[in-house]
Amino acid sequence: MLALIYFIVLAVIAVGSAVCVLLSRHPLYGALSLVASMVSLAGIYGLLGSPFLGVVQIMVYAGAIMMLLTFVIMVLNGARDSHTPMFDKVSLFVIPAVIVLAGLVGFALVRSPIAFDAATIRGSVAITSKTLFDVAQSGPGYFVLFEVLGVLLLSAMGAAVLLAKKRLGSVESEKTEDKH
Amino acid sequence: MELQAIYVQILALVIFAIGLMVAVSRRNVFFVLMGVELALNAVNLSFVGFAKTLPAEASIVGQVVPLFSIAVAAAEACVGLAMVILIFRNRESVDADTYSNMKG
Amino acid sequence: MLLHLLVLAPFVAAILMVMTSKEDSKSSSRLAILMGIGFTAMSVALIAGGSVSTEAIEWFQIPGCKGPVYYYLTSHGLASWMVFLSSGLSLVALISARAITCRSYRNFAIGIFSLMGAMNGTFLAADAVLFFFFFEAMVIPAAVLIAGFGGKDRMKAAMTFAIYTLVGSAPMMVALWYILTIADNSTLISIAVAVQGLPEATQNVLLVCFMLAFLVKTPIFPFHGWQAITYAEAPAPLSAILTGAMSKAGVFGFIVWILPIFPLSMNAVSCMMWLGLFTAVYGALMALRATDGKKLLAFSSMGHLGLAVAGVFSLSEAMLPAVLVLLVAHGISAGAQFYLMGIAERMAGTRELDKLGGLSSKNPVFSTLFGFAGVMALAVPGTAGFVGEFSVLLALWDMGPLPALVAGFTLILSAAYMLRFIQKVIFGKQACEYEEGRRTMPLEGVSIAVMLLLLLVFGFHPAYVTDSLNETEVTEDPAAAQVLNSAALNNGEAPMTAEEIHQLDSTLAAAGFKDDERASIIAQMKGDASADAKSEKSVKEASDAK
Amino acid sequence: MISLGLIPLFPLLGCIILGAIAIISSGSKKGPAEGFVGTLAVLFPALSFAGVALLSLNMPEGGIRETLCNWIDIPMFRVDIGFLFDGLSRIMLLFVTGIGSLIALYSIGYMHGDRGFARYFAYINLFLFSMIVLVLSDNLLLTFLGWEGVGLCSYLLIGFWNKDIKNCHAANKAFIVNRVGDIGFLLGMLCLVTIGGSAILNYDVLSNFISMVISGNHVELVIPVLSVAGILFFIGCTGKSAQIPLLTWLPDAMAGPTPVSALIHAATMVTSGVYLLARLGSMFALLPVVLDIIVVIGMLTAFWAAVAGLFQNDIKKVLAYSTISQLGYMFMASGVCAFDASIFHVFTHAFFKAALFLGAGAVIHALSGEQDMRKMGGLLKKTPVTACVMIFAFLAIVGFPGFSGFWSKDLILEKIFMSGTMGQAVYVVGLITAVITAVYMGRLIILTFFGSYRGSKESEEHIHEAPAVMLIPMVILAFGAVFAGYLWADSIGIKFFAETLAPVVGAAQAYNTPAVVAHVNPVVFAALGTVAALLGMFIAYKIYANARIPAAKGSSAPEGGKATWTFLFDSIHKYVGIIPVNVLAWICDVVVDKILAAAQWTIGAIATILGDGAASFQVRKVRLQIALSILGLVALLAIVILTGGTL
Repeated sequence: MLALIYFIVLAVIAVGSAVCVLLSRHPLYGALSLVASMVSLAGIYGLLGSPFLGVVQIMVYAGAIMMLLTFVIMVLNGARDSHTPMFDKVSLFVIPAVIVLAGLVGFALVRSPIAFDAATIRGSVAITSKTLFDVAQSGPGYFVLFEVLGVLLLSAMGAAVLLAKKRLGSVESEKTEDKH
Repeated sequence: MELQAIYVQILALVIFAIGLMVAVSRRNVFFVLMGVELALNAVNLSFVGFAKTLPAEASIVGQVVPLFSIAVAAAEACVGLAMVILIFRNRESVDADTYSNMKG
Repeated sequence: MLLHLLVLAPFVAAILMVMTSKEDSKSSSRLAILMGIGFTAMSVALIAGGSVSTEAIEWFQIPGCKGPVYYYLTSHGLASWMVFLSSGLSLVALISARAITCRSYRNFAIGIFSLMGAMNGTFLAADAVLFFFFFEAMVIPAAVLIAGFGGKDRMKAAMTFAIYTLVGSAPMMVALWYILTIADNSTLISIAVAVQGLPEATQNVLLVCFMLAFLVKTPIFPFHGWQAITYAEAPAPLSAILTGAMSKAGVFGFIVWILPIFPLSMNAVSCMMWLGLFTAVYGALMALRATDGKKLLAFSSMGHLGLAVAGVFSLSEAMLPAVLVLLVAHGISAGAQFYLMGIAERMAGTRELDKLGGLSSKNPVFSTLFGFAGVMALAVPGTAGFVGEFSVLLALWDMGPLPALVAGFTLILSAAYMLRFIQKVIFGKQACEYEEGRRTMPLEGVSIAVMLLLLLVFGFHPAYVTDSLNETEVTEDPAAAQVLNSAALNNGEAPMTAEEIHQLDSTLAAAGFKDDERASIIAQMKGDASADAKSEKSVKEASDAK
Repeated sequence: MISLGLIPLFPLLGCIILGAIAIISSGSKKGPAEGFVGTLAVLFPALSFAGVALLSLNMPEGGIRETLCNWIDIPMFRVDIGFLFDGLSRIMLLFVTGIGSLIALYSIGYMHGDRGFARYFAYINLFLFSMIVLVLSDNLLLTFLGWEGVGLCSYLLIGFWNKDIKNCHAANKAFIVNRVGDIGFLLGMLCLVTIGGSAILNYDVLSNFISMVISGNHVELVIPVLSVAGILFFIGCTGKSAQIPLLTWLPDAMAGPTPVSALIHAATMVTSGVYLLARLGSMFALLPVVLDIIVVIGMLTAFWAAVAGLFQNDIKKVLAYSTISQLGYMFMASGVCAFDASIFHVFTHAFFKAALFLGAGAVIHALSGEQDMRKMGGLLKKTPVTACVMIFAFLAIVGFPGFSGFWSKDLILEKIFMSGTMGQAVYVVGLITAVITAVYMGRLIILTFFGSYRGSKESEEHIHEAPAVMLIPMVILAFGAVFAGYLWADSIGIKFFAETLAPVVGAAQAYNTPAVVAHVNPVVFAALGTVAALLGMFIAYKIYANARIPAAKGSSAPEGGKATWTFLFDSIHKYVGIIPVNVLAWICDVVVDKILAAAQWTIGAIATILGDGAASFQVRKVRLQIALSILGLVALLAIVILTGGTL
């Protein structure tokens, strides 16, 4: 019963802030609402018995990614678009379509007999790390995947640096240098 | 009244729908990115929710996969934002509809 | 070895041309012409060498098909002459193109060499899939050359050409695939055997699919929409190759790939013959009204090839040599005319007949060649064109007087438009300013003169051409000759089973052979098969079949 | 004994050498030395003539046969290149090479100063080569080579002055009309091949075949096929010999240089039809229906051309129509199986008509290119030699007693009369035609040589007699015109000509010898012929000697009512041949092709629309695409859920 109340509170916050993302005009407000939504989702993870995942959610998502996003929004000052409308003709039929889509999926969900299992394992740090790094199991398990993920992140970083850096000697970089 | 597995799924569905709406109907490229993140979050939630319906060992899988998905999301956000910066530098606009260089 | 060289070496030559200097068109043209001479010499050697074939090398396996596809080349009289046309005309095109495309001669030569390789492959392939591969591959370099070097409407022409020919052969691909799911492998004989076993309705559908590709390529009446614009817009040397060699692939296909494979009903045969005759009349009438010199030549080609197709489907004894001589004569004379028209276009800057004229006093050497080529196209006796058209007429006469009469009518019409053409281009008063200094170049003139001389030689001694057929003719009927010939070539892979012999027997019976003839043919086949059965390969194949 | 192959080889060599000279010298302004070229040009035909003469002197009775090599050898068809020198080809060759050499000589003077001097002689030599092949070959296919070859040379020479587009049109017309006939020839050959295989194209084999048929009494069996073949061959002959209905090209062919008209369009080429009929005489003798057609066509042609000749103002056109008319006589003779008589007329006609043409050429040369007779007159005093030549030839053509035409024409008329009841009617027409012939030829002579000069004053001063190089051939031909007839002067008992031809055409004529209708003394025919000639001359004198000739107005072509007369067959060709073909071409070009283009366009448009339709989903806005894919997703899900996932 208590779990349900916590869940409802957190869900309301999550959905409410998600709606705020949809409706906010300035991206900065949107980003902040998104952080709120993510934090409440982290709470739900905890509630569901995956505290490690909730912590990671807060650290990586609400912390790192959203901070990066906010930073970029603030760096690019022109990001506040007063002249582009929030919604347009496309939105007019996208929103109903998505609602219908959600309704259909929901319909299917409601009819499906799912229920919590009593014997689930709590996704603690120990269990999670054991699952990730236990090579003794048959096959490589998640270890290789984990390493690949590391490579992916590294290359994403490299790509981001390459993309975003100003080309030395290019017209643009000279222009900005002139400004300074 | 207890917390039912279906509630979690419905919450995930709602958030996913909102994320999709944000991603598709907003024109500001930052909102597009945020919408995508929101949708990803919803999917993660759904994973965990389903994991909890499985017995013992099987349930751990559903809680590991979101880790990967978060990491991939981080990579995606990293590259995506870099691209936004690059495009913004050339276009001076955050309107996603103006990015039509790669039309077929 | 010669066969491999003729098919593959042009592609190597094309790659070699890539390495030559882009700016120095002189050196690259020298290299190209040298290689062209080499290929022409090889094709002459091929004609002299008679029928040869390479070993069948397994190439790949098409999913869903029973047998493998072979890389398997063979040459017989018809094929070797077609190869001669393709290499010879390519050589003259390489010579003639020097004056037209001096800036990017290298690229032109690359295109010509790849086109030549594809055409040679088409004519020499003994495997249906290989044939189809080259048949399609021809289109690409040709379309690229048109798009790159053509006239004003070149993009449209290239598109029309590519779409027409590719769409035309698409049904053939499907039909071929269908047959291959039944046939043991993709060589001619096994395909023929497979087709014989099918119900008649299926056979007819397959026949139409195969026909369509060749009808478009030749082109025959309702499918000629691509021809005029393509020949007109393509650079003249390419038009010459297109009409002189490539369009022959259509007629070649009828002879080599339709007649032996499909048991044609009398209706289909006479229908095709009348279609050919109608095309001949239609082409001549269109040529009569054409105002564009190259279009006139295009329609004239269409008329001649229509006559050739009519000749093919007369299925008379004289058909094969008649059509061969007609094709060779037409290939050379139409090629020469296109080259000459290209020179006229170069000098006058226009192809409009009304704007040309008076070249006979302005450039006597050119107009002598031009008039000479025109006379060749008129099929005056003593030229190869006459031998070809007369013998086709003879073959048509076999079908009845009316086809021959219609063919005779086209000869009158061809005189009418050809004379009009000659008159408009070289006679009369000068109607436009001719550019000085871009006249016929010596090498070009000599090469065209050699072509015309060849026509005269073949006109007085057509045996040079027709003798090459004698080796392949085992029986009197060319269709059966083809079947037999390919059977003789193929039995290395596929020893005849009793069932196959039975099928062949019924085919021959359907083709109208008498009992004793059939018996002798089958005895021959059996003898060949048993002789070859000793070879390891066939033993292996046989065990595979079991 | 010299090889038969040498006879055509000489002119061929000449053609190649002169052609090479023409091409090589085409670049230079001056052109090659005329003396050198002219010598070469006459040398080769003369050599050939010498060869023929040598051969003729010691020709064995059966003739000489020589097979050079194989020509075409394909299944169903095998033909050799072979020559046959017998009585018929001997006579034809003698006058072809003889007159050919003379006219080549004449041309040196006529073509003096022309830019295409060497080219002209190359063509002339090529023509002689083709003509020799035509008459010397031993099979029909090789004859056809010569047949088309002479047509080609005729085309080249009519359009010799190709700067004037009118000449080109005339040349094209000649070639195309001839082509129509040639197709008849071709199909005729194919027809023969169906009954006897390709070997039957050989003349000897053919006549053996015919005699076998006759001796085996199988005539009825082969007549249907042979009749078709005969009619087809006859169509070929009407084309080449300008008979009804294919005669329109010959008057137009006068656009060529005058020596060409003399050689090709009077003496040699146009008579090859007659030659062919005689050559195939053994076949035609079996075919009474075809023979009747030939007689009627010949009669109509002779009469019609004579009448049309009355209205011509152009001196060469008069001669052209007269040629057609005389050819009509020859065909009439062939139609009654009197092949020897027709060949005899070919022979005499070659002399007097060549003389007339060369004379006309000399007149034209003297008047610097004027061809309209209304602007001539009184030339007798200014160009006496030419006038004499022409008057002699005139007397020959009208059949004045003692001249060559008298012998040959009377022979023909006599044979026609003797051939049967129809022959008697034809005879009357032939006689009337002879009167008209005398009238129009008399008109020509009177308008040209008598009266007073009607041209402009300044041109009168330039009138001069032709140079010797032109006069010599004319005089020789005039001698021929007078005396050639004595080779077969029936009335005085000389039958040399008939005996020469007997081995070739004798059998055919014997087969068809009619039951003698009436014994008429040959002198009666001679007398009637003479009367006809004199009557015609008298009429011509009465009408034209003192008539005031209307002044020429521009063109020399007939106008008004006369035009509808003389251009009758032109308009028939126009309505039967040209316009239908043009309409067909128009239908093909404008209707059928447009329909096809429309079909092509429609298919293309459908493909484009489909493609565009597909591509229109490919909008540039990513969001829209996602939105569309969401819609698709919705639809998909809806289907899955509503059908309960069973689909």
